[in-house]
Amino acid sequence: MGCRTDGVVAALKAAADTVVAHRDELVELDRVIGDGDHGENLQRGFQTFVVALTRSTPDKPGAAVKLLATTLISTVGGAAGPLYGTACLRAATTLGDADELTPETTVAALRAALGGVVARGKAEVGDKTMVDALTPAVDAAAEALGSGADIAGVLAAAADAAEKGAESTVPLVARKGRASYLGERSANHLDPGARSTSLLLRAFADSAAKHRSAA
Amino acid sequence: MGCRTDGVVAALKAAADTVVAHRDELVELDRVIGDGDHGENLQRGFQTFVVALTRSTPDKPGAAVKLLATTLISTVGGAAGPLYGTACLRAATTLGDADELTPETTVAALRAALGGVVARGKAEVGDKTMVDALTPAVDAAAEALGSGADIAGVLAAAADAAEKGAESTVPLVARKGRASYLGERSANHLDPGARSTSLLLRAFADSAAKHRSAA
Amino acid sequence: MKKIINDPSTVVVDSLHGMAVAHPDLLRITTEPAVIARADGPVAGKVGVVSGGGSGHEPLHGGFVGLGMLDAAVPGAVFTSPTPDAILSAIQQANGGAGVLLIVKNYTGDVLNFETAAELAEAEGISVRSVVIDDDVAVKDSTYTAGRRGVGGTVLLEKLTGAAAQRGDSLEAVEGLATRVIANVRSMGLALTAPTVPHVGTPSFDLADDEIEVGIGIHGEPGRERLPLEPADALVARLTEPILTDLPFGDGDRVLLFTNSMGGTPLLELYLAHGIAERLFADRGVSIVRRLVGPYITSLEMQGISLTALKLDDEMVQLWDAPVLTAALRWGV
Amino acid sequence: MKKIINDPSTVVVDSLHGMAVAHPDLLRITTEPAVIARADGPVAGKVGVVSGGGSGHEPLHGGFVGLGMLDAAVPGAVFTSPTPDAILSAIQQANGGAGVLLIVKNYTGDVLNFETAAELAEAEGISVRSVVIDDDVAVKDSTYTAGRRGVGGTVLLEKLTGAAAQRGDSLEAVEGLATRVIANVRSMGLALTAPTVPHVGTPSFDLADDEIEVGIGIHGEPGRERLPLEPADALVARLTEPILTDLPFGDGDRVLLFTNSMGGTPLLELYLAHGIAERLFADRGVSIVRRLVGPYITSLEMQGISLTALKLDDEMVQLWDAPVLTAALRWGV
Ligand SMILES: Nc1ncnc2c1ncn2[C@@H]1O[C@H](COP(=O)(O)OP(=O)(O)O)[C@@H](O)[C@H]1O
Ligand SMILES: Nc1ncnc2c1ncn2[C@@H]1O[C@H](COP(=O)(O)OP(=O)(O)O)[C@@H](O)[C@H]1O
Ligand SMILES: [Mg+2]
Ligand SMILES: [Mg+2]
Ligand SMILES: [Mg+2]
Ligand SMILES: [Mg+2]
Repeated sequence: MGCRTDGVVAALKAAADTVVAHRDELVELDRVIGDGDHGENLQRGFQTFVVALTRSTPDKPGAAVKLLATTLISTVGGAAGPLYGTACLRAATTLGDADELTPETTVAALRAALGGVVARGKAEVGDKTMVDALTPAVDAAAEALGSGADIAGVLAAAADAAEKGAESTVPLVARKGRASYLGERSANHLDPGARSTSLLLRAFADSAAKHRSAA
Repeated sequence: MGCRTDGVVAALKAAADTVVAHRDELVELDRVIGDGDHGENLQRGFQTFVVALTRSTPDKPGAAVKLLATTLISTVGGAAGPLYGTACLRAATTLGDADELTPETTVAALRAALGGVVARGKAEVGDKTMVDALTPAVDAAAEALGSGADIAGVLAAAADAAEKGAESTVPLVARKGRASYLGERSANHLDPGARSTSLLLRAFADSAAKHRSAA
Repeated sequence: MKKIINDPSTVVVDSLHGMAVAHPDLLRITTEPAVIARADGPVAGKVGVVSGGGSGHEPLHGGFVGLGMLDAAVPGAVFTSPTPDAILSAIQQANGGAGVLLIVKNYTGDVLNFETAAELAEAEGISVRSVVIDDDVAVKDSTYTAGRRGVGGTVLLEKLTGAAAQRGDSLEAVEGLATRVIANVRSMGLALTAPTVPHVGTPSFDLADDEIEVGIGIHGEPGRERLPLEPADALVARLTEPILTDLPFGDGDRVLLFTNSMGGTPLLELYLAHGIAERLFADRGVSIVRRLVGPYITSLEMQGISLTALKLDDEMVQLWDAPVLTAALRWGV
Repeated sequence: MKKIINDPSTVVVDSLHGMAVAHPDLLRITTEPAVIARADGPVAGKVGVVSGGGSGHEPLHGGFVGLGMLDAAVPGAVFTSPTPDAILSAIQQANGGAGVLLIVKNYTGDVLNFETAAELAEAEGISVRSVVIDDDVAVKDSTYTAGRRGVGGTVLLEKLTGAAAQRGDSLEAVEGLATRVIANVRSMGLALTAPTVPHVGTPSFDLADDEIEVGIGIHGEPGRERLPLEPADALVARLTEPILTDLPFGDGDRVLLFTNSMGGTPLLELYLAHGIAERLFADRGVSIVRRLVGPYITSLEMQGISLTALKLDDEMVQLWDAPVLTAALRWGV
């Protein structure tokens, strides 16, 4: 059972709502070990995306994700802009112009997204970045797929793993990003990017679950 | 019964001690309705005077007062420097090179001092300045002289009147000096210059009284 | 009190030392008495221009010493007028034989100390003229009071008179120009925070997080009134209105608009305020033909701004554009 | 939060508007996308020099656009790297046909966004070279981390490369010079107070009245360590020591010393600190032959200072003295 463009757009809109709802939390996390703009930057990007959707209506899941990618790249700025932007761009490419999303292509898209973040940011697990949330998410998604999960199941597994992954950044000393300038002082703080990654995946999972029950 | 140079120098040194002791009080009064430097400026001037006394020993009362005048003019700055400096300069002139101070010359010196302040600052009683302390002080001194007071008596009368005069500045709206920039907001505050004038006269009076009992 | 200093009682001298090593080609600085003079001065045959006042307003006045502006500046203790002997020394170092103009900000202390110094200089045979600038419209003027303060207009006055002296104008001519500038310049400022005077150690006034002081001077005096913080549009209008109506400035006037930071207000906000001010002046038909934006007459670390408007005539425009080479202001050379 | 602004979300655009009206002859400013370019640019046949980054560091970078320095600057949101489309537009406006050098401060965001913009420009046939400046010795360097931040050295790099481009050097030559400058410049800063980012509304970090942050950057990041406030002599030594030993600077070296205010530190304190720094460098036999003192790379209203030292060669001295005409830096013209 697949997911057509409308479902994908709904999931991306749900992600936008989550970003706005958590804007202040992300700003505060970044204020402490960064420069306090992560929530502001993502909100600017996702709000522009929602506006863009009123102007053009993507006809394929890949096109919708690509629209998000280009919007994030041209409006977010900072580190997260290019990183999330590239992630979505790579995901969109793997989705191609297929009419619908499948559990398989969902996992492939997540893996491509991770590949994009690593390609641009060169971070490894343990560097205290969004990679610490996204990497376990991809593995968990693949595992869920292996045990026959549907899209909602795959994304739920990814979201659960991303949340644990984000939590795992708390004790870490940052080796990448702004927090790395603090050295030891970066420890005992949750990484804002890892947190936003887990929030986005949770929004996708919840939206897919709604979509399923609706179907 | 007169007062020779040593007595005058003792009185001026006593004044220096008073200024240092009340430096913070005068700074705080000036911080509220001025620029917070009155106590600092006077301390700089009187401390330099005490040092100057170790280098040159005035041989006449007038010379001692003149040394204070030139020291204040060249080290205090601000409004109080020229005002107190001119006051002392005029006082020194009236004392001329007499070997000792008398009740008569004391009153004449105080009147000359007031004349100097008014000549430079153009302030009238009620403008919320040192003139509000010095004017009644001169009148009271003259009255005491009329009723046969000695130097200590003359200065005690001046100090008492100066204290009342200073208190009278509290309700006033300043028309001269920095406090005038505050308009109505300058009311309900004691004028720092009026306060320092009453402190100086009190120091002179107490020193003269000691001198008398010693004599 | 948080400051990068060693000792409040030596802060001015210590700072002058740093200024001297920072500008060896430009300035000749003495500390006993404290005077900042042109390294190549006095310039023979040129009218000397001298100003001074309490320290804490940097770059005023020392930052304006150099070709086309001041020949010497006299820094007093923080917020305290300098003494006559220091002013006299500055006059002597500025005297190239054509006389010296003293630019005095209208504060009792400055007026009295410069007065005495002028007498002493005249006694030495140096011809001296003094002008007193009082451009702050926040203060109600009256012959019975100390009158208006000298604030932002001082910077423009020093530039224009300095340029006139540089091109060889006589002492009378430079004095005449100064009088014209003073008659045509108006300023007003507001503060978001209070400065802390080193020898005091506590803020000059206490403001709540949502309060501002409107009509402040440059010595940490509180303003004429305390108001709630407002958006920039409203704040700037509180300064432009009294300035526009005071002179008044009106339709067709050509104006130099000077948007000044009191020290702690960053350029991001200062440019924002300047943009609003230009719009508000344009709304009255005033055309801004010259601008100055930056921290040029400050009050230590105080956050706030002041606006200064000068109604220009052709000669003033020429003199404004004339070359100037100082630590804080330079163009044309 | 006390700021002279209308709305945190429009503060950069509002400020750019004010900057545009303040410097009509010097700058051409667009806001969609936000780019500050030379009014007379692009200069045909001249290598273009472009830099940019988050706003809040004024006058960096826009204040350095003009003859002999930058051809265009890209201001991002406050403390946020600009996006590739804005950077691309700046590259286009700076391209006079001889190629464009991108000066990138070493922050992940800046590096990634300039990287993308460079690819897009190359795709349009504009030859682009990028240099990344990372002069902050407070950050321990390592190939496994984001590395050192680009701070005060950026100002000197923009002046020197801008002068090289102005005299007609090729893109390769300007890039080579840039690499040499980056290899020879070191900086470190400290903060007495934290800045407040408009869209955050609260100070970036909380400091007690007797505490300072040593080894801070320009984005309100806390420093490497928190220490008690000390006299100026000790504070300045905390900056000179790591700088001197890192390159290292030593006997006989000719150095440009740049004493920078982080925004809220007044000139009185800044000159005082500069004097101490020159003494401490002289103690090591280093001779200071050029200086820059002022607020040139700031962090909003943050109080604090940074020191930057550049080991000079003859060509760098020449290029430093070369004419520059920008809003914030001008001499020789
Ligand atoms: N090299 C990198 N690789 C992966 N993620 C990174 C890298 N650098 C930073 N990040 C992520 O970006 C987040 C910060 O994003 P944001 O605050 O928007 O950008 P900036 O740090 O430029 O202000 C960090 O919390 C971290 O998760
Ligand atoms: N025109 C004046 N006539 C007489 N006294 C004056 C005048 N102006 C100021 N004063 C006195 O000087 C005092 C302030 O002295 P001070 O703080 O040392 O100088 P400044 O005001 O320049 O900082 C005031 O409190 C007032 O008593
Ligand atoms: Mg951030
Ligand atoms: Mg005072
Ligand atoms: Mg004073
Ligand atoms: Mg950022």
